Amino acid sequence: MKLIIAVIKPFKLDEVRDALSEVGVQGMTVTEVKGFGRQKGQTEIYRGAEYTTNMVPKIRIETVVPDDLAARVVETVQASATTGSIGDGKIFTIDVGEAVRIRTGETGETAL
Amino acid sequence: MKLIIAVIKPFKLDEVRDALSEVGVQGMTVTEVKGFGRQKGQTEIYRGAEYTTNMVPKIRIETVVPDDLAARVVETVQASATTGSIGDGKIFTIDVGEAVRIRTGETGETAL
Amino acid sequence: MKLIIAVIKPFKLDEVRDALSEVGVQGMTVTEVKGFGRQKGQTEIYRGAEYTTNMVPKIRIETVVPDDLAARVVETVQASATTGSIGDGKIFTIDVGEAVRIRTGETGETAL
Amino acid sequence: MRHAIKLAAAGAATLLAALPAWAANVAEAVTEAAPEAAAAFTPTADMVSKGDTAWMLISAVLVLLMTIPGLALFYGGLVRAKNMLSVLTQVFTICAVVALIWVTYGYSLAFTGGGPFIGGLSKAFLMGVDATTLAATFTNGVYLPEYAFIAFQMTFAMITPALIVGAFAERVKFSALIVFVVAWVTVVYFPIAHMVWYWAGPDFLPAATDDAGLLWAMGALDFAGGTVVHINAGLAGLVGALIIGKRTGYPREPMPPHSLTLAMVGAALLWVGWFGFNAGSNLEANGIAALATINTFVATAAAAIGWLLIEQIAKGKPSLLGGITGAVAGLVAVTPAAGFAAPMGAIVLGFVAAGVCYVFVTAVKSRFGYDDSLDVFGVHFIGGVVGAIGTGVLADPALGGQGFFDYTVAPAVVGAFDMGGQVLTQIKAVATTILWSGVGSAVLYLAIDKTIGLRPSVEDEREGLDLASHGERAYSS
Amino acid sequence: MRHAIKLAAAGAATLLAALPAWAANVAEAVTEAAPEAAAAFTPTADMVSKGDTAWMLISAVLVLLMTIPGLALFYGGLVRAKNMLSVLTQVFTICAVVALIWVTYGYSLAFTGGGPFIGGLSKAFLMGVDATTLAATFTNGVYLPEYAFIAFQMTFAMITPALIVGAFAERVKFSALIVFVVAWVTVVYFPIAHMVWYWAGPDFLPAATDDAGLLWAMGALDFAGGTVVHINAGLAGLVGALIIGKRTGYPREPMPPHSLTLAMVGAALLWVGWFGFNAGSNLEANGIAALATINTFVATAAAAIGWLLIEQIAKGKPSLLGGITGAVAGLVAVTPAAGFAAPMGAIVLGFVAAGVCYVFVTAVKSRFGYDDSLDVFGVHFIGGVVGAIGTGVLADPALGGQGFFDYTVAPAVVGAFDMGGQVLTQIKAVATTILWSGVGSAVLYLAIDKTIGLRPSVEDEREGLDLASHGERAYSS
Amino acid sequence: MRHAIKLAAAGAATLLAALPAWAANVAEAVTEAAPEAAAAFTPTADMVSKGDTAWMLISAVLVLLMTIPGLALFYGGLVRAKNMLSVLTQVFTICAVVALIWVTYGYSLAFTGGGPFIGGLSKAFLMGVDATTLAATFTNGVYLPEYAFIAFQMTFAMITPALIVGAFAERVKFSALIVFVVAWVTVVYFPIAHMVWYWAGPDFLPAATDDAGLLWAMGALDFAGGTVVHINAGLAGLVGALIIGKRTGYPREPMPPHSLTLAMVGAALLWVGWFGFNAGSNLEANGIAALATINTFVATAAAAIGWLLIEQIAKGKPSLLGGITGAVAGLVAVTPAAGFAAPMGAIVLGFVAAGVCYVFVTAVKSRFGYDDSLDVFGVHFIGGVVGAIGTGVLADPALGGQGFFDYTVAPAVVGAFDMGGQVLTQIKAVATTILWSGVGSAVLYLAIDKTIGLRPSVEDEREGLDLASHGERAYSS
Ligand SMILES: Nc1ncnc2c1ncn2[C@@H]1O[C@H](COP(=O)(O)OP(=O)(O)O)[C@@H](O)[C@H]1O
Ligand SMILES: Nc1ncnc2c1ncn2[C@@H]1O[C@H](COP(=O)(O)OP(=O)(O)O)[C@@H](O)[C@H]1O
Ligand SMILES: Nc1ncnc2c1ncn2[C@@H]1O[C@H](COP(=O)(O)OP(=O)(O)O)[C@@H](O)[C@H]1O
Repeated sequence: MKLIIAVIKPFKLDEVRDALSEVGVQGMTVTEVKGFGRQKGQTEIYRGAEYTTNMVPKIRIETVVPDDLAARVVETVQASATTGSIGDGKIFTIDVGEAVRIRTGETGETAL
Repeated sequence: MKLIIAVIKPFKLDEVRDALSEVGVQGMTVTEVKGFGRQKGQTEIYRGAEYTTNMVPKIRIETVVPDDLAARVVETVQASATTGSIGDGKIFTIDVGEAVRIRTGETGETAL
Repeated sequence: MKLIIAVIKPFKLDEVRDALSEVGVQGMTVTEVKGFGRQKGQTEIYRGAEYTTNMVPKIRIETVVPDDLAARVVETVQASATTGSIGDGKIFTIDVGEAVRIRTGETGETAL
Repeated sequence: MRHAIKLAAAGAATLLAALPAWAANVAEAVTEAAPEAAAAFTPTADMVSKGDTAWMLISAVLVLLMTIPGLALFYGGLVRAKNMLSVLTQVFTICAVVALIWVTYGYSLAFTGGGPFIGGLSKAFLMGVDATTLAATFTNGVYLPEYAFIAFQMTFAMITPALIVGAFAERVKFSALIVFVVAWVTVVYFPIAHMVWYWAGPDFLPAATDDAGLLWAMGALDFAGGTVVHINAGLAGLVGALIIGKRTGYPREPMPPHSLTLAMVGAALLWVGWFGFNAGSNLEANGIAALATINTFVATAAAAIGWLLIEQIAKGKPSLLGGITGAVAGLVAVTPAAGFAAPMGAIVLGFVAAGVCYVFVTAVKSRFGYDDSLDVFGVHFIGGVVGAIGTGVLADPALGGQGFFDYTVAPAVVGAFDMGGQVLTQIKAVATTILWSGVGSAVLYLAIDKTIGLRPSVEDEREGLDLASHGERAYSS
Repeated sequence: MRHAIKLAAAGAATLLAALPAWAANVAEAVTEAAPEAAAAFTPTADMVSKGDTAWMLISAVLVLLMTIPGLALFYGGLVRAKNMLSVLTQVFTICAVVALIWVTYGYSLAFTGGGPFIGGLSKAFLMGVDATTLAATFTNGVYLPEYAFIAFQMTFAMITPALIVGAFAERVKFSALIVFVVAWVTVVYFPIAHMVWYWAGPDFLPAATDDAGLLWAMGALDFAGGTVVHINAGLAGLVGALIIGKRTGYPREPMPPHSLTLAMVGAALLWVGWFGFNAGSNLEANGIAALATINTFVATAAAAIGWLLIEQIAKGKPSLLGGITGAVAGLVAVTPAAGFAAPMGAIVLGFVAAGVCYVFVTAVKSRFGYDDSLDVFGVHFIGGVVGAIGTGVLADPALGGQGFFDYTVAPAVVGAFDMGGQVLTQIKAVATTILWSGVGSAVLYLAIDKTIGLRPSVEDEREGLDLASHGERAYSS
Repeated sequence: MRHAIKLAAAGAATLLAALPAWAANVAEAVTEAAPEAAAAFTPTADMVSKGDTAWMLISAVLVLLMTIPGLALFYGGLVRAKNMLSVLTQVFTICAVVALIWVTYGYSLAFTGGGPFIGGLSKAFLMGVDATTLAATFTNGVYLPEYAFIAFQMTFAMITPALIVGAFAERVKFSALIVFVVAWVTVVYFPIAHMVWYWAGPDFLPAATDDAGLLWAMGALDFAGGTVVHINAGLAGLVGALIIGKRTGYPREPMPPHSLTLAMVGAALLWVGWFGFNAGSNLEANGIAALATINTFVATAAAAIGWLLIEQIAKGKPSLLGGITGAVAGLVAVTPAAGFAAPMGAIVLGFVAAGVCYVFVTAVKSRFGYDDSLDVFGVHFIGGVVGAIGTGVLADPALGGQGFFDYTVAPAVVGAFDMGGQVLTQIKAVATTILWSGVGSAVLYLAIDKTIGLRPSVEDEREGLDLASHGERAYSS
């Protein structure tokens, strides 16, 4: 199994989720994060105090999928999350040793 | 060392944490996340605009543990987080290459 | 490529980010989390109801870097995040199989 | 040529013309009990002061502010985020429902004659009331537009049941609650309001000395509603909390306030609005209203400081929640005493209320293990009892208090104050309220629980009532 | 020895000395139209009641409270967090800009004579107004300090354009909006206010029977601004929403309110402040002000309950947003009727408004697909029309209403009410407002869109207007 | 039969009976300084207007609203979330503590005769004050219930020290702060209030022309507290910020406001409540109160717009924080001028205040590097100085101002205005305030720092004062 971590633009979340559902992903976990990268954040000014945080709000999706679905998932995220402008985000793939469904105790790919 | 990621129901957090402490887990990091899976979210209606987000609030626990503790930890989470109803969550296990305690610079299992 | 996960004290974020930029890290993703470890949280009392949550606000940084930069990054985080007092946090290193830049579809280290 | 106008002018012109106006909540007395006496006194439009009218209208507005957003935020800030909207919706809906009931039959039941326990239906649907009818004040020859009196008293009927919901916040079914409130104001609130506050008025009482509610006639002093509002609601809250049972997870799971910020805003607005509640209860903008204002400042301040000092001593950390809880306890305690006590007496009352309520909220509650979610019993009931009995002491002119008036003669004269007797009377009034409210509330809760059911499912409770009962989430991004 | 003082005393002493005071918004009539008649009547300082003055000042304050923070929070809570500050800044800035315009030329255009459509500039920069000049009320021989009247009416001019922004929230350029508002109050609001509210006053009209605005002269009844404020703003909102276009992503992407808590606080403050708006519009603290107060309680309550009941029936979950939306619809509907309808009539009006607005907000909007972000059209326009027409029915004395006054004689007398005719007059007033506001607003939007541009870039909209337009973030940690 | 009553009636009946009432803050003059003159004038109950009383009570309530939740939210919204409760607790506790001190000895020190710098203790514990005693206004023969005057002035004493805490927010020890406030109101606030506001009253001054505070006698004009409140608190803030030192991490770490939403709500409530502050300071509900109301609208609006325009020009993005900061600067500046300036003058004052404060807040602060966390000095002190001096100009009748009254004769007459001389007098008053407040505050801070210590540990500061000092968290889920 693979853990796919994708960092995307927040307004793309619905689109990506729908696309993933279509290719057979059954679950994912989503976190609100802040991203630092090539895309720069807006400058904020409060009574003359200027902050350029360089932090941009992003959505982090993590989904564990069977090995054979991994490539498909990465492609799908890439296709559905892209706008072509800077800050579209990244996708990382990591090996997962074991998965368990808490409710049933099932393990492995059937747990996903 | 193994990184155990568990996604659980929010109200189970205290129980799981206490159970993990008992089996010898010394630290963990907790994130508020939203989960998408078999469990469906409530439908929200705002002046006729209906949203079924399919996103359910969950708690994501990550804890890095020595290899020999990993199985025990997974079991403990599974046992303490289960309610038997849909949406109880998942546990994933991932290999960790190295761990460092920032304060002291200690590495490996002593850093945990 | 390696995924470096660092859990640090919140007020150290700017320092760590600047230090990482200097050693060549081009991107990272930051999450507000709560940590449980040796450092104990403050006791909160609300009209006599006492809660010791043991949860301390922390910042979780994740950054994927080329293999040859990994050690340098870990060192840099350790050096810049330390205050010497309990609760300074941890750094974990995990192998990453693949990385994709969503905007361009680039993969591997050029995607970072 | 014909000109349409804002009919605002209609009443005003009529008033100017000094047409025969109707006596308001004394109509009963006039037309039924003692028609020949009525001939002897007819209130006229020139007995109305625009200063008083302005004061009563703004006081009504202040009591609304106190309820929404005040009370709603005070309670809402103290629950978990997932139940925020349920609390707000409950308070808001109670306001609206009771406003409708009030003009339909509530005002009539509370403020017409009929008997010592309850009034009649002669003013149901505000029959016979219009922009020229008048309501008596506490001064001979001083009247208010009856609509102003109705509006002011309406706000009291609105806030009282809203106070109750804090006791079983986070675990009640919305529809069952609303049914309960409709029944409760009818069976519990209107009678008690009638018992404590109804009387013929200073110009009519001499001719009809038994035309008054039970507790009023007994001589109980309750300036702004210690019994009617706070003891009443506080007890109904406790009874509800006991019958509904504890919140799932209580007291094991932590249930910290989701926003002490909002709770503080709510408490501040309670304080702000309470001036309408207490000083407005004087019905005139005069020196006694100013006294009630001062007392509402200093008793509250004393209770807040008292609570903070106790916390400083007991645990070294004075807390915001402690300060605002103390303030509310002080406000509750000074309510019956507002126009009777001298400022220094009010300060003492505030300190005492803080101390006693602190014990109930922190020690007694955990000792007995009931889940009074937001301490409605510990603050409103207990603070109310402290205030009601304290009023019997502090009203004594020997302590700088205002004493009481003998209205059996017109113009009224100052009565001879007997502190021991007055305290006894206060205790009797408290006991009567406890009995009526306790029994009445319990019967209603049980009836509704057996039929509709008071409690949502555990799943709904876990999920949070916002989504489960209202299909909404308080906060999104 | 010379003593400086708080010059507060200046006016007061002058008043005491009963120096010849100037008639306020009737000055035109006095000095131009009929100088000889003026000789016949000169308002004097002793025609001013301190009770009325206190009431009008506090009413002005209440209307400000209604706008900021009231309306700002009601709207702000309903947008996404990234656009929160943009809404707050818009409402706040509109208040400030219009306050300046009002004293510069707005008051003069609205409240001096000149013609049926618009007044003149004789009081531009408040020329000729000082602390001793007086403004007429609706009662013969009763006057207000003109500054009090100016301040009160100023708050109406401030809130009306602020209501509009809800219709195209989350997608308008800040600078363009402010330019629009400046133009809109000048070209649309001041004329309509003049048409509906300007008249010579009860003591002067008999001598100058055509010295009144178009709709006032027509006999249209609008107690507190159903046409001037709500129909006017509601339509301008819709026109703006159509011209600016839908929000990016609407209706595909979810756009839930970022804080229903704050929206509820805003709605509660709207209700609280609306008493200044409605009962203050009576200009005197008397029985009719008290009637308007009662009506503002019960119509609102009825509409809130109405909406909740519809939701209970339609989807099983009565919602907080539903309750507060209903309340606002009730407030809007009762605005023109506040001092005319009897309380039972106001309740009926509230229920009707809830039903009609519910249909527009939930069904009509999605049917036609326009993006009226916060339902300004569905609530303010529709509720305003229901109220304006309903006023023609409910003012009928046969239904307990207040009827209308014939001011062509002094003192004014009650006129003969003709319900059919009155309803027709009301419809004409609504039609006139729709025409003027619709055309005027459309022209202004288009002109500004072609020049400055009304809409920010899609990137700015995605980013959120807070950061893009104001360089700030509403919430940090 | 004996009837107990709400003793509200007690005072009222007494008033009706026109018993000899006591002159309130002129009692000294009457009973000590000039007993024979007193015989010549005795204020009676019929000199009290219920309209004025209503206005003063609601004004007191408005100033409380301005403080809590107004000021508390304005400040609280601007700090980081971890220090939110600390700010709220500070403001709330200061309110409560000062209320108690005020009735204990503060009112007596400020508002009894005794000398040019401070009053006496004859009214400590409000001795001799009851519901029938009266306080003078600025008009001959017009009086208020003394309790109303005490309540109103109490709110000024409450808000002034609360303003200070913004200067060193996020880095002060709670207990030390409260000790400081107790000492500061005693040593700094009461004397300055006495110097600026105490005088024998218009009916008594002719017989005791030196019975007034230092600055009042000098002829300084300060309508609602520019010197007493804003210059005073602003300077005490700066001194505190300097002595306590910068926040850990300042200015390196970003410290953005945790909720501009709440800061805006706070600013709006400050504006709303400021009408009680400014127009209430007139002590009567008349044309001058209405003038103060208008000025409080337009000066604020002008300053808000001024600040937004500067930002638009300087950085292209007008901000909400800029707008509300400007509004507060305008409110501060118009405070001393509220009843003196004409509306057009108030607008100019608002624009000037915005410009000057902008420079101090953005440029001067960073140039000199002091950490005035929430710009108490930059807005309240600087705005206060602009207003105090501007009042000397704008009060000139030649500019439409109200001039001043000569109270050495009764009834008072208008004095001859000398702008140059008045400006000089204003500068002297400002200088006196600066000296007294600067020295007094510095001594108190240093004394407390050396003993209790003013600053929490760096760990507590990092952790946030909410948890460290109060054991609470503002927000949970
Ligand atoms: N090396 C990295 N490790 C982890 N997250 C990263 C890394 N680089 C970028 N990110 C995340 O991806 C987001 C987008 O990256 P950015 O460099 O701004 O644009 P792009 O992906 O279009 O080149 C960042 O905001 C950050 O959250
Ligand atoms: N493949 C997955 N990858 C990551 N997280 C998942 C995955 N599947 C489920 N989850 C997480 O687990 C939670 C529970 O899963 P769900 O399918 O609803 O119920 P159950 O685990 O009982 O079958 C989800 O809300 C989501 O957060
Ligand atoms: N085994 C672990 N797995 C994941 N996170 C951990 C682990 N141990 C500690 N942490 C994180 O590191 C933080 C600091 O750890 P703690 O034990 O308090 O102090 P220290 O690192 O100085 O020994 C914790 O709050 C938690 O977020």
